[in-house]
Amino acid sequence: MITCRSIKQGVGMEAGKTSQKYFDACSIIEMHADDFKKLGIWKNTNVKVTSSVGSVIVKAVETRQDLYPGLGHIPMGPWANQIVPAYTFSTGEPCFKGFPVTVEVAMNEPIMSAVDVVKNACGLLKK
Amino acid sequence: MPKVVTDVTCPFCGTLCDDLEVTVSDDNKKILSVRNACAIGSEKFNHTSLPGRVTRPRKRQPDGTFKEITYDEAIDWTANMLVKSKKTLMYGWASTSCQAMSVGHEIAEKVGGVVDNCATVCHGSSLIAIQDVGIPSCTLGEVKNRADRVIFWGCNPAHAHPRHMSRYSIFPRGFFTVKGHKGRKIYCVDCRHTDTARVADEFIQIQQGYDYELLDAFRTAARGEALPDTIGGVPKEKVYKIVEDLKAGRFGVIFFGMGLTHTLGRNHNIDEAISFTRDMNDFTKFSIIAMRGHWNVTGSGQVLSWQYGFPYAVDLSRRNKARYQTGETTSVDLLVRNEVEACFNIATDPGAHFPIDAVVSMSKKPTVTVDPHINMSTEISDIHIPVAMVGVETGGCAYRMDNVPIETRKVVDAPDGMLTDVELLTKINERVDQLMGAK
Amino acid sequence: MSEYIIRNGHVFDPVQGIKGDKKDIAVKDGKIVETSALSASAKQIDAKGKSIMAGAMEVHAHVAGPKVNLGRWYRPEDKLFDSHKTPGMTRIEGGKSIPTVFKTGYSYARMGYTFAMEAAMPPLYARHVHEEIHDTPIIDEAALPVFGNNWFMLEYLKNHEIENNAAYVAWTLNQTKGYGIKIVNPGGTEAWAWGLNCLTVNDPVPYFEITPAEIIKGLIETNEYLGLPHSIHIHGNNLGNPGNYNVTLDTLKLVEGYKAKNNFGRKQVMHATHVQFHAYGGDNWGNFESKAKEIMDYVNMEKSITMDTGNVTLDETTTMTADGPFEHHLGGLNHLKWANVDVELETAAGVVPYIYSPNITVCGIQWAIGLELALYAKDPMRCFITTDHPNAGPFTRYPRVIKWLMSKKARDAQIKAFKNSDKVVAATNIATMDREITLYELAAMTRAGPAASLGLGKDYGGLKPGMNADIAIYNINPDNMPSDPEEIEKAFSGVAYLFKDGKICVKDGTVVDNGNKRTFWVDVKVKPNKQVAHDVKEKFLKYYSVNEGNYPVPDSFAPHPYVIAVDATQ
Amino acid sequence: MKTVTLTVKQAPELYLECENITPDTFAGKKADEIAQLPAYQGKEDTTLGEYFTIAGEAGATAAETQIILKGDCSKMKYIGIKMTAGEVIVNSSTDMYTGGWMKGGKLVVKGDVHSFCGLGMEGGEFIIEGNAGNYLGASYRGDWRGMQGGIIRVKGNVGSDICTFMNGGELIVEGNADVHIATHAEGGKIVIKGNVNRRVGGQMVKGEVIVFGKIGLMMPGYKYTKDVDLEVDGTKANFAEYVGDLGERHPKRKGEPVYGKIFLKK
Repeated sequence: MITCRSIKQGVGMEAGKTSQKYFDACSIIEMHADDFKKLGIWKNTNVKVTSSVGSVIVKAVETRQDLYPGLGHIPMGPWANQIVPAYTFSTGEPCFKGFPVTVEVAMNEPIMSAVDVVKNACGLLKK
Repeated sequence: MPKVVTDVTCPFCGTLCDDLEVTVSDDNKKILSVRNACAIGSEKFNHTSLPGRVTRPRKRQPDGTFKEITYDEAIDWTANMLVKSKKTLMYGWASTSCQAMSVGHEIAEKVGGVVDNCATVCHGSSLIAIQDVGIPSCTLGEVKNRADRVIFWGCNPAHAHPRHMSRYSIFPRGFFTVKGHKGRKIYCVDCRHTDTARVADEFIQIQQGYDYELLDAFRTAARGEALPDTIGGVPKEKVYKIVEDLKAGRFGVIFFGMGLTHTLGRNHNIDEAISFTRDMNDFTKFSIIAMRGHWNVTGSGQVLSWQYGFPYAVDLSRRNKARYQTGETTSVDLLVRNEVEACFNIATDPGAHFPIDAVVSMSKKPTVTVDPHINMSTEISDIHIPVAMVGVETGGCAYRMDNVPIETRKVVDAPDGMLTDVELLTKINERVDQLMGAK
Repeated sequence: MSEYIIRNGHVFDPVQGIKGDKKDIAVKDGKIVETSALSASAKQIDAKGKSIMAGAMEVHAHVAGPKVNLGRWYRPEDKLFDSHKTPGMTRIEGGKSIPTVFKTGYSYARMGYTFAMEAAMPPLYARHVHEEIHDTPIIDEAALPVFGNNWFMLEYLKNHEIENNAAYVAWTLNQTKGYGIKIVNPGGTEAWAWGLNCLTVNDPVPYFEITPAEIIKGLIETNEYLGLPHSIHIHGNNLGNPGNYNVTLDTLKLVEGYKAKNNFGRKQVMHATHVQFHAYGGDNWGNFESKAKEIMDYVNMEKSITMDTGNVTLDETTTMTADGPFEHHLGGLNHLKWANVDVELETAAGVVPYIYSPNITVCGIQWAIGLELALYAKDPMRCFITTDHPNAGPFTRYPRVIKWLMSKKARDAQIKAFKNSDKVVAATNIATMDREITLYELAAMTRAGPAASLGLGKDYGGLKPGMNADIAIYNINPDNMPSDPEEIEKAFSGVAYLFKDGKICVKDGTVVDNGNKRTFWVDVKVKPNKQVAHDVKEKFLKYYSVNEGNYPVPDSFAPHPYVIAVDATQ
Repeated sequence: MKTVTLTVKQAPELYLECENITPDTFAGKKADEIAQLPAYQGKEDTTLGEYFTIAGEAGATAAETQIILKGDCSKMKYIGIKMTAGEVIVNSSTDMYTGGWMKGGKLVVKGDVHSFCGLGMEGGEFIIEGNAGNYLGASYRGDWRGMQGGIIRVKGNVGSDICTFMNGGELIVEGNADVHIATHAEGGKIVIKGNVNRRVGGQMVKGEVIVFGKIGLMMPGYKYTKDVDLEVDGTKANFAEYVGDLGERHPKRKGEPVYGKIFLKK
């Protein structure tokens, strides 16, 4: 799994972290076509991505910036950071890129908004 | 009668384009149009006039909602938090002016803060590497005027630094590069076939997490030594061929980004890239430049360095000495180890960009966030203090990714009664003095 | 503003030729005045058994700007266990070889310095230099923009267009708030942009087809055409290599036939800096030897040259210079971290840590050469003491350099301490030199001399009524000079008093006031020049990476300027 | 030899900076004087007495002083820093910089140590009975002078970046190691009895790394030369010798380049 900048994420960020633009740009995971087949996932449906530190619901999409099979990409942002391990190898830099995750179908689970996803993790979300 | 402000510096990324032209309404309140900026830059300027902007401080209530308070109340709460806390993380600084940072450091020195900036989760590893092996570098104009070999390694300017390629690195014609793009050979090393890779003459798809090995292979090849058949998925023949191409150039440059700073090895990847660059100077002229992210993260490093001697993660908590150790005084480590008692965020959004464990730790401590807009951090803070946007509603000095300082400009007035970073920090500083004097 | 009368001190002032006689010094409104001008309310300062000199002036140091700061942050180990704060109003200070801005200001002041010249400002980075100067407490500062490899200059001087070059220099001084013309490895640094160098004054610069000699002569003519307060300030070609003294002599001889033209009382047309690095004999590190005598014989004879020494202090330090190729070369020698920055159209800079070890013969010889230069100097008004901070050692070691210059006993002790003292002695003359610099000569080498060379002799570097009240009082008694050289070092490490603009900023070695620091720069008026205006516009449109409109240093960066106006329209 | 015993009375809210817990600082002091020695927690200046009950007294010199720490010291930094002689025994885990810039004497930690321990060590003996974190025996940021001498022995596993810029001395690890071993080393010897993840001897100029277990992936800059028999820490065995890092500069001795060496047990 890797998490990177994208121009949409940049535009979305400047449009406002609460904006639809930001949501659409960052609450996704990009995967290789083969992985869609292998995992039995339909394009543009929700999936649950789980790492050693947690899991997050995002929408699985295909990308023109091809990845090789087995590599996934969630644009940097609150969704990606739900699953980024905080371990820094004593450098200050967390594991934003290159950590193992599992991806599973979660069609009916909703994607939380940027604010909620963070508040929820911090136990600040009023249910 | 609308007026046009020229030579405007774009406060988004480290490219710090300074040729923007912004048209503003004659009352200096609204931005009507922006010329020359990239999609992200224009959005930043247009954002000022978006509806629903918060213009006064807000305090979180027990029920989780936010209530508007006065600047004075917010300043008093913040100053008390800073004075009380044994050790406070003062994080951010990457999207404000050097003048504001100076005031912030003065406060940190009094209250025992740890001053850290976005490099800590961005190019911190690059700074560590430079501290280990130095760096042969140059300004972006040198690239434009001389470079005939350009390598993008683990960076994607097409998305993160949209005008970089047209202003400096690929397309422009310079003094000794009259052919522009035709005269340059472009290489892209990445694990994804990015949009930057699409404009490259040569794309090297590397297996994620093998940059250190591949760079070591480049150095080994440059010394004419033997290599294993493939390195990180790249055949050795390709490595030898590229190294010969590079040696044949007159002026080469490597641009690298978070593809190196975030992956396994972090500083070691950059260390090896710099060492390769140094080696290449035995054959031709070679430079390497970090693609800095936030528009003034470099400036924060510069000010911290001339005042304390360290570029980020500066621990002033003892108040009689400055210390620095990435992995100890860096924000994520401090938060995850619960080594600070309070957090003061300014001009950046750790809530969105820190790993969740660190964000949770922050949400459990007294936290103040200073930011023009609502973001993930403001929502988990006790206090959100909105301020004028630096580079749009107020000016101040900023440093480009190649450390060239450029003055940002004020193009429109901030909403009535809003403070700038400098004004706010100065008031907090005064309040801190009163409280400490009282002690 | 308060008045002071400093009584019973021994005054050393080359400006008035006072050689240690007891004399009262009166201070009023930031100026030195006749004692008669004081009111009864004047505060008394007893300087009995102490020496009084004008505030010292640093003529060449790297204390502010991009490469200095790179040196700071890429050497965290330089601050390891060396960051501290003295109780009181001062800020945290840190850094052994490259002090932070706070330590820089305080340390100079504690040693009795009131002015420092930043020796190399890349015009494109001028805003950075001024931001640091702004944050450096107490001392006045100025900065010299580098011109020796600048594309405009190379093109104008290639066709010997002095008037155009002068208009460009004037424009740049104004844009960068600069003080004068600095030249570093003329032509060689532009060549370095292609990985090459110019090792003699006759090596042509790639593409531009001009030689270092033509660059230097052209810039002398430019400087005197404008009549700037300071002369050209040059770091010549082939620095730091065995046998380079011939290149140095070739460089110095370029002044022949030129006369200083200015309204500032400046006599020289060239200031040669850190000459220690340029006075090397032999042709390899094995037969490396001192050529200080050969250099000084010429300097002593040629009145239109001033120079500074660049004394090696035998410390671990950080070398930094706009001489890019040299730093690349040095990094190859000691394999320590090499940093380099090439600056578009203008210059370059390199940084490499370096350890001047008393156990290494070459370092011992370099140490001797620096001292020999000062000891051979016949005219202390033309030979100044520097360490080319931090290149030959940190400026904080001035007290130690002064000790070595004032005491043969101290020199002999150091020679004995060298691992290979016999080799050092064999390759130098230091062991045979008995001269001990007097306090009066010292005042010339660190005050009056630098002030005159910088064109500031009218207001600075002396204690004459009417001059600026920058005054250093040292705990050293000429009637009873200490037999232990360490006492000399101690006396110059912390002043009894430092007055800056008539205000006490340091007392008993402790900083008590941040003074009112000023930024000196030179504002030259020239005839309007269409050609240069056009060239500037064109180069910014085509080749620079910033807009012309974002190039100048805003006034807010130098809130307390001391502007020296020069009218070159006639 | 005299003994001072420090027993933790209260755990620090944050982390306690204990640079004064060394035989050198204790030497010649009685319990009450030791209790007055400063300790730090952020901007709060406190004393060792606040956090420890102190019994016994120190010897006249460091060499004659033994310090025993009881209770949980896992939030204590800088224990035994810069010690030149004497003995320190910690009965629990410790935090960062334990044994940093150590010059002599003996330091024993019965639990784990965090990162940056034995940083720039010049001499003495440092025994860790649990696991060690990252940057063990490495150099301080930016410094090219890592471990210079002395010996570190770790019974458990070690983290990443151990012995970066090592110039001398010896590290023996009974367990496994993570990535980046002996990076930029110009001397010294590292023995790892377990397995190593990856990146052994990257950019190594000189020095030896001996691995008993497996190396996840050998750096491309290393080449196999020959098999050799060695006796390592009491074990005789046959090892495959690799030299490198061939991508790095190397000094010459008698015209022959000197390489870093990796010995991998067969």
